[in-house]
Amino acid sequence: MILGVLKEPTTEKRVSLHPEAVKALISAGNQVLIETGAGLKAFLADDLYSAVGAKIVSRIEVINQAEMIFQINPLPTNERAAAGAGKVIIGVYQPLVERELMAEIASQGLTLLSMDAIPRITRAQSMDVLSSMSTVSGYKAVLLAAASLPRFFPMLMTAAGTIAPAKVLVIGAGVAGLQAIATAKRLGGVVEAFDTRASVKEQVESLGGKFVEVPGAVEDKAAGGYAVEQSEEYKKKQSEMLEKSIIKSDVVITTALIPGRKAPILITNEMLVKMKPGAVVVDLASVNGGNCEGTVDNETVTIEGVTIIGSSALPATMPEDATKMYSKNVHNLLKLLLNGDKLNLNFEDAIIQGTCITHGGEIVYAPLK
Amino acid sequence: MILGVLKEPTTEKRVSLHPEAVKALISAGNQVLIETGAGLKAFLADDLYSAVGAKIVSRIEVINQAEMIFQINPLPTNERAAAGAGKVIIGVYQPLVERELMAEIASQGLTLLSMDAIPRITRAQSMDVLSSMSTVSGYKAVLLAAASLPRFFPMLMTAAGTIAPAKVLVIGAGVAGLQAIATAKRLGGVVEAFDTRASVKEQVESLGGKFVEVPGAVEDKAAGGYAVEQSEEYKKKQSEMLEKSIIKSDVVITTALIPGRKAPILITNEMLVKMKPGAVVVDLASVNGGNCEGTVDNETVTIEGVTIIGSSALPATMPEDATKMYSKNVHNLLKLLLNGDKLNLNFEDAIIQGTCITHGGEIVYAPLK
Amino acid sequence: MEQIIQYISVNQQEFYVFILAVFVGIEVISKVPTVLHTPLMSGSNALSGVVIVGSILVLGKTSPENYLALGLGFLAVLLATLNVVGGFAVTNRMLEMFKKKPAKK
Amino acid sequence: MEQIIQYISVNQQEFYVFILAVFVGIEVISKVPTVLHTPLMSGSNALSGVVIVGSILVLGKTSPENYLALGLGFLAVLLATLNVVGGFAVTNRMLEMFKKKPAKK
Amino acid sequence: MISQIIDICYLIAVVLFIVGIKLMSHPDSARKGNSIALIGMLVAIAATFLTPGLNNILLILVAMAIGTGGGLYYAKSVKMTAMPQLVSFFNGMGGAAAALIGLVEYGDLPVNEIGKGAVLMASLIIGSISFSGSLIAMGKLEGVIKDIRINKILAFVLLAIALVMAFYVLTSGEPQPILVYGIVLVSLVYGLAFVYPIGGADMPVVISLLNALTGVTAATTGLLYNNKVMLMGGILVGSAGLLLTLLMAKAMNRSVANILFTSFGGASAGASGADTGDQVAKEINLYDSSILLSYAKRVVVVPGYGLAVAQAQHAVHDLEKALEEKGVEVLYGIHPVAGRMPGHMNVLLAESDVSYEKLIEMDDINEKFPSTDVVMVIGANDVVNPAANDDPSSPIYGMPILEVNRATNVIVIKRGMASGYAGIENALFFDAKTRMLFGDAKKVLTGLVTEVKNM
Amino acid sequence: MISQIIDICYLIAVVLFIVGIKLMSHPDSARKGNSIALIGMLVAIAATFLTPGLNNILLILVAMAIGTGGGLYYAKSVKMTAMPQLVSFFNGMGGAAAALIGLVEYGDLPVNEIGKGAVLMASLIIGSISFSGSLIAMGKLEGVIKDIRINKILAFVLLAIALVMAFYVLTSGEPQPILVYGIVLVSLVYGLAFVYPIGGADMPVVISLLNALTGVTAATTGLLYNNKVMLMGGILVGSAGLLLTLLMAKAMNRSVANILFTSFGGASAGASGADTGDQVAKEINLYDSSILLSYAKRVVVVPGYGLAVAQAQHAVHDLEKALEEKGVEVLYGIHPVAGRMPGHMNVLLAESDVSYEKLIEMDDINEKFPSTDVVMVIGANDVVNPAANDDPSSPIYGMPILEVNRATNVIVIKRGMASGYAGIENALFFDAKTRMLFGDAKKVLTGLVTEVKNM
Ligand SMILES: NC(=O)c1ccc[n+]([C@@H]2O[C@H](COP(=O)([O-])OP(=O)(O)OC[C@H]3O[C@@H](n4cnc5c(N)ncnc54)[C@H](OP(=O)(O)O)[C@@H]3O)[C@@H](O)[C@H]2O)c1
Ligand SMILES: NC(=O)c1ccc[n+]([C@@H]2O[C@H](COP(=O)([O-])OP(=O)(O)OC[C@H]3O[C@@H](n4cnc5c(N)ncnc54)[C@H](OP(=O)(O)O)[C@@H]3O)[C@@H](O)[C@H]2O)c1
Ligand SMILES: NC(=O)c1ccc[n+]([C@@H]2O[C@H](COP(=O)([O-])OP(=O)(O)OC[C@H]3O[C@@H](n4cnc5c(N)ncnc54)[C@H](O)[C@@H]3O)[C@@H](O)[C@H]2O)c1
Ligand SMILES: NC(=O)c1ccc[n+]([C@@H]2O[C@H](COP(=O)([O-])OP(=O)(O)OC[C@H]3O[C@@H](n4cnc5c(N)ncnc54)[C@H](O)[C@@H]3O)[C@@H](O)[C@H]2O)c1
Repeated sequence: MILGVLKEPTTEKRVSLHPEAVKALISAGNQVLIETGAGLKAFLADDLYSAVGAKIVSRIEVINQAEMIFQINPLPTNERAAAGAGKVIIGVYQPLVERELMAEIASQGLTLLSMDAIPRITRAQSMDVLSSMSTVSGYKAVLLAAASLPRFFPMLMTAAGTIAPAKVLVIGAGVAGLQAIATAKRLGGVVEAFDTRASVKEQVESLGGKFVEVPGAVEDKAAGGYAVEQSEEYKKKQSEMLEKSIIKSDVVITTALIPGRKAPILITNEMLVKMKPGAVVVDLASVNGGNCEGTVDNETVTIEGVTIIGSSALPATMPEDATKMYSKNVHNLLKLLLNGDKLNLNFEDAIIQGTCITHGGEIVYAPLK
Repeated sequence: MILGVLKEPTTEKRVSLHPEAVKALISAGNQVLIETGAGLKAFLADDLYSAVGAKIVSRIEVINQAEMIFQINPLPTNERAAAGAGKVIIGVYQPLVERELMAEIASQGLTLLSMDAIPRITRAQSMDVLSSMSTVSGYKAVLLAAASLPRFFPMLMTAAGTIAPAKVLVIGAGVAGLQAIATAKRLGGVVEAFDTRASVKEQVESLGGKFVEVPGAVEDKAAGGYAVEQSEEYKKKQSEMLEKSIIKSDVVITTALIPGRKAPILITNEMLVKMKPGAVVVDLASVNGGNCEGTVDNETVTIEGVTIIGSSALPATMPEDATKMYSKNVHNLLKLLLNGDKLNLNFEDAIIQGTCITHGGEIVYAPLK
Repeated sequence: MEQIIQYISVNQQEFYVFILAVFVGIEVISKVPTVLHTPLMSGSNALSGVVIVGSILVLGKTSPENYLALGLGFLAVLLATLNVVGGFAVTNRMLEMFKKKPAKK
Repeated sequence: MEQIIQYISVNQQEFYVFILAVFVGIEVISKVPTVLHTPLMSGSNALSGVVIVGSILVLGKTSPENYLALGLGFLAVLLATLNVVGGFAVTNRMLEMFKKKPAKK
Repeated sequence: MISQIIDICYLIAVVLFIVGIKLMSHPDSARKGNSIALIGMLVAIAATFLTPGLNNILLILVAMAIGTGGGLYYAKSVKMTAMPQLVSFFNGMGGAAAALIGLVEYGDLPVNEIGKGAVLMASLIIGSISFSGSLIAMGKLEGVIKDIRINKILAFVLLAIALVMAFYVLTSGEPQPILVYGIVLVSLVYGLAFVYPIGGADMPVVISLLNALTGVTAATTGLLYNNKVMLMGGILVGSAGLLLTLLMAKAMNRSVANILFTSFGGASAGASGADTGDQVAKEINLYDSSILLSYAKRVVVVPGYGLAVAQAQHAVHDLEKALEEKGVEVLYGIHPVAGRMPGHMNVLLAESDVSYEKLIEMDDINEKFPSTDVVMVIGANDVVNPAANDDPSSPIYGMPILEVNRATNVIVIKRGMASGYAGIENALFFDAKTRMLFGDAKKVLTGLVTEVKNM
Repeated sequence: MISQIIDICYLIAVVLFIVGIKLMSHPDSARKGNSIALIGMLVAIAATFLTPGLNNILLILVAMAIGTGGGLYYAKSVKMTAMPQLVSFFNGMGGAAAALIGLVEYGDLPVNEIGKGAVLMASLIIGSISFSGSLIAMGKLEGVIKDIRINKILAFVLLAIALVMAFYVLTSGEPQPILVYGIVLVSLVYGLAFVYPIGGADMPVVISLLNALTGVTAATTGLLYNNKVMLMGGILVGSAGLLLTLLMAKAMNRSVANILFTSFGGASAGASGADTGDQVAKEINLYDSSILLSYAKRVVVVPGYGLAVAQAQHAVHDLEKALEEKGVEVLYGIHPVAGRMPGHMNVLLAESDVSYEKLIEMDDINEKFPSTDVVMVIGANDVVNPAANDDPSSPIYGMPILEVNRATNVIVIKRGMASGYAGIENALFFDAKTRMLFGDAKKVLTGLVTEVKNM
């Protein structure tokens, strides 16, 4: 099989495959083409790839020759066309949001495997890019907040007075939220967290955080660990409870997402005004509209002295480790997908079934059918 | 006494006095004038000051009316002139570096108290702005490094592979260096530190860091805890030892200063080239030329994939707490300087002696005489 | 009642001995660490084999014609010896692990 | 030698009592914490006032004419009482600091 | 003269017994204590041989030779793990000897000696109970004998019958040799009925109690012969044994009454959640665990989500340090998805300052398990569940796991038999190598630290 | 019948004595133990009054009334600090009583009763020694009597004379009333000569020894009257007292022989290294520290640079938790410049997860010290140095400090008497309230945790 790795668009710093994975794939009998400079921004020079046996070629060559094309960000239409029907493309495509794009890709006859669609079953954990990238985001969100905060995180009792510890509120204790809690605790902050899923209370506490409880949330076991839309009454109660926590916090990190929907607004502008001047909000849900009313995706705005960092692309800011993890995820998927050097699209397998969006000119992804 | 607080130049975000200190000073019988918007960038609105009894006035009014003028950054010549002879000005003036400026100020008949000249004796610890601001810098340096690093600080063993912990090297384990060690440890880094003063070995270890030993350093007890210039031979040995640590580090934080001299170059360009791509150097000594050959003060440059952050103004990036601490230091000095609401320049007192640079038209600071 | 008092008074020496022996028995092991529970149980089991003295006495005074008594006595000595010897030996083995005191770093 | 053996054998009961009592006396305080050294000393001092029994007996059997013996006996009772009463009272005072047992959470 | 020497020897023997037991209650001197007690015993036996008019000396010596040979043989050849059984067996022999002495003596006892008679009856009854009870206890420990529910009242009826018979024998005024055998028989049966229903896990306590009983029979036999060494030795063993029984029960967090009078101690132990279906998970207590750990060469800790829930990260580091003090190598085997977020275990263990070098990745640690003496699984479940390898129908099938059962021993610390994140049962808990140490991880670990330090 | 009841009462009294002493050896039960022993004593006295043919009952009661009044008066009115003196005084009274009994009894004793005679002589001699020795010990503790060097050989000569006289009295075959008084006299002088040269600091050990001697006289008196309660009580007090003497000497790191036979023990006590110049820092051991801590209401920990050097942050948190388990409130008093960098203590304590709420700023904690039972200064020095307040010539003069000596007790944990960062001496270490607990902070704290948990 010929595998081709493309260089990402300018804003992206990660790359799909790390030389380590490339090495393993080549020794399994595959051929790997790397676009010139593909890994540069992740501090992976071309010679690192050629050293493990990959061929460094131009973008056009990759698109033309590779049977399986890797680019994290979606391929533009023209390049997909250039690649031609029958090819396999692997990246992060948000199939539930980009429904039209999916139809288009299907019509182009491409086989698309979207890494963010990997089902969250135990066996697939090692391929789960949502988890691995959320880990990066959660960690980095706290660092950004700490770097932007006009204050210390830890408590300090010094000759120049006593500095109280920063109060950190994490809303949404999924993978990113938990990592944020852990990181904020590490830095010495006093951490509270909130989530609609009551089952995460224990998890929050297992990291030394305090859980803000809002009774009456709806939880759906069938949602596979994801959150579901809540009742209006609950939302009101939640809003009241949260406001109290928000206005006394120095840092708020929001990660509340409901798959396939707009992110719930949890911090209204009214609350923002009541926050301490100098406080920082990091909104990791910004790509889906954000949990904070004022959030602008991938921008930092200041409203009434409160800094709001809308950042859906944090993994790109830690390209080295983010690449390592993404590449590991992809590589683990490939172990399932490739039989030695042959493609083996076994639709019996729940992981392939869940991850493959288009195939043979059709949309095969169940939630879109 | 009429005390006047000026708004700092644009790059500075701190302000000399916090409302808390203002309140105490007013109740001691003084009058306090605050320049409009002086504390705004430290998130201290004017009404916080007027609430404790200060008068919010224009800059000109402060300069004309106040008998004691506070501005952290040096006052420009014209404003000093406007203030007029006999006034007291308090700020951070680097008297040992800015020798000409000192002569000028003396000739203007101003009494200058430079906060950075406060002698480092036990009793003066609560006024020691070098310590308090170094605390901020050391902490923030690590945050900046972590935010700029394309990697994680902590070790993570995840389904997407194991991430090794970042290796951090702190050069110069003074106040800032120790704080950097503590913060890097907190974040999960593996920390090594180096200093020419062997006595800090125990201190480094008391924070969980590893001390890189280079035998043969000269130490001068008389220097009051400060470092002294080292022999050429020692410098060579040090350079060799350090290089080993530097090239395996992900983050290097340098704080090596020798008072009144250019900072020693400890990371040469040759070493930089050998460092890992993606590594980050934060040079806290940049104001004195930096410990790294490539450092540009207050700029971030990238040399061969290594990011070098020259940052001598980190306290300004945490204006809220930095202001609190600076203000506390100043306030503690004022307790010594003011007898109720009267100025009491007691040159018998070692602290006043050490801090007062010019008085009565002359330079009174011993090291400059 | 009177009889009991009488009895106690007459045998007061025995009572003192009994009470003191019970105290000694209890005090002596009152601080035993839990790891020694089993070895100590084993050791005191060995000591309860002191009935061997009785066994010897009973067999020693049996006339060589009383075969039943001889047999029972023989068995008594044999079993009591088993208790004593086995008891001490097994205790010793249990305690062996306390011998190889691992070197402290 | 023979005499000694004889003596021990005859008084064996007493020897058992003596040995056991010594064991009990030693065992019972073998784990006393240092803070209790002084109170315990004081307490056992009070107990040594048990000679009061002897004092009572000696005064109780003295004939009312033997003035010297009466005087000495009287003194003996008085001093022994002092020992007993004072001993217990002072021990109690010493131990007062252990009274306020803090509530376990 | 000779009898006086015997008296003195007995006195010395008693002192040696006391000193021996005393020394035996401290680890450092325990071996010495055992030797001193042995010397005391030898003195007592030697003195007994001096008894004037002792017959059948050859027979005695033969019996002793056989007993010695057998005792040494069993003691040397038994496996370490089977020692408690052997102790129980030896104890039963002591009881039997006392009962036999009683039987023989009964023939010689004048019927009107009611006092001595009562003492003799006590020897008979208690000795018999000790004998049969000990043998059952041994069988239970061996696993040969299963728990049987026996009505407690029935058992007491047996005891009552024995007592009534004894009373009749004493007061009938005539020799009742047959009834005496009857008493022995009923007592033997009572011994069975007494021990049968008690769970195997509680056997050590029962053995200790039976041991105290044997001590009592030694004392009663001593009374019979007015023999000081048996009397005193018996009282010592009786009182020490009784206290030991209480201490042992306390160490197991049970009361003696609870152990003895709750039928199916095994079942009630099971009520703590240790059995599921027909499989029974084997429990271990803190002390045995701490011995296992302290005398291991390498211990691997496998932490899981439960460690985080219990916030036991500091406790586990303390244990690590305590074990390293004893020269044990301690490593941590970190599963990539242990906990509830990526790197969860790292965050925890970094907090308590566990060195990074000790954290070993899954693949590396799996290779080290065969040379590991003890794996301590702390609050982990799914990540050590062999179903991931074996059972294609399992939701976790295909996930790589930490193959802890390749090590010599596995101790699993968790609060009960609850399942983990995946909600499935874990066959590891029923593995022959596995012992469950139930309780909150922090509490258990804190307890282990104390125990290990006391070793 | 009556005499049998007396016997039983005596038996009960002895058991109560044993139980009483036993309970007295644990802090929680000590008061109860004292009460039980008292009950035992009352039982014994009451029983004695039942003795048939007891004369002079009124006289006895009067003597007892006076003794009771006096005893209670002294016991209640004595200052806490003077208690050891009073104990010594009471002990002397007991000895005197025994000697007096001996004197009276001598008149009634047939000259040929050598056995009883010997016992009586023992009562006389030991009682007299105990009496005079106790009074001297009391005087020494009061500081009324100064150390005097007395030739040890002279003292032994006195003892030898007393023994020779006693031997003569016993064997002369005639009553020797005058010689008997002579014996008493010589014994009294020996008592003086024995205690005089021992240093005041060692007096508690001496008193304990004298107390054991009084116990022995009680036993000999018991032999005289064949009275079990005196005999047994005496043996108990004698053996327990002897062991206690050894333990007390050990707690002072001295041997008894060293105390008794080295003239001027007071001088040699200073050699333990804790003194600087003329000032002597008082040491405390783990055990006493843990009791002080466990029975406190509020403990304030004052950490310093030494805590960081020892990396004892986890250990101190463990101690905090162990004390809170016991209901003790634990706070941390943080000095702004403790350690070597701003916030050093915060970094440390955050690492071991000490709650932020427990960290109290200097000014606030200074206000709390007067209501604090124990301050535990761990590896801090300059920040608690009163020179900062008192001594204008000190380099640290003017620095605000933690005024720990406003608390009731201060325990300072450090490795030795080394100075801190400022390189100056610290008068706090010699304060009357301060006790030094020497050792590496981590080791000491770990030890304290174990001790506190064992309480
Ligand atoms: N790491 C990740 O990124 C991630 C994310 C989501 C899900 N997961 C899943 O989480 C699971 C992780 O496996 P795991 O083995 O770490 O945990 P686990 O399978 O959830 O098992 C944890 C065990 O700890 C015990 N426990 C809980 N509290 C305890 C306490 N206080 N003291 C002692 N024991 C306690 C529980 O048993 P008792 O109740 O009987 O005590 C439970 O069986 C995997 O299934 C993984 O797929 C992982
Ligand atoms: N906080 C800051 O920003 C800063 C910066 C620079 C200087 N300083 C100065 O540092 C000092 C801080 O005062 P401090 O009271 O914290 O410390 P300190 O005065 O330096 O005293 C520390 C004490 O800890 C003991 N120690 C050291 N290692 C130990 C161990 N392993 N176990 C037990 N004890 C140990 C030492 O006595 P032994 O050797 O006898 O054990 C020493 O006396 C002040 O003088 C302050 O001015 C502070
Ligand atoms: N079994 C597995 O292998 C596996 C793998 C990865 C993740 N997971 C689990 O899946 C779950 C979801 O993880 P995720 O991080 O991708 O979730 P996510 O990014 O979809 O959502 C983040 C969090 O926001 C919360 N949220 C949604 N609406 C909210 C609201 N209105 N207010 C507050 N909080 C709100 C969600 O409950 C969730 O915890 C996690 O519990 C994770 O542990 C399981
Ligand atoms: N006694 C007091 O009250 C007091 C108050 C504040 C600071 N201090 C002490 O003063 C000392 C200096 O503190 P600072 O942070 O202001 O110092 P600094 O900023 O002047 O220097 C920073 C560090 O760089 C080191 N250094 C200099 N040249 C070096 C070289 N070539 N290589 C490596 N390291 C080099 C110095 O030794 C120093 O530790 C510290 O030890 C501090 O604890 C004491």
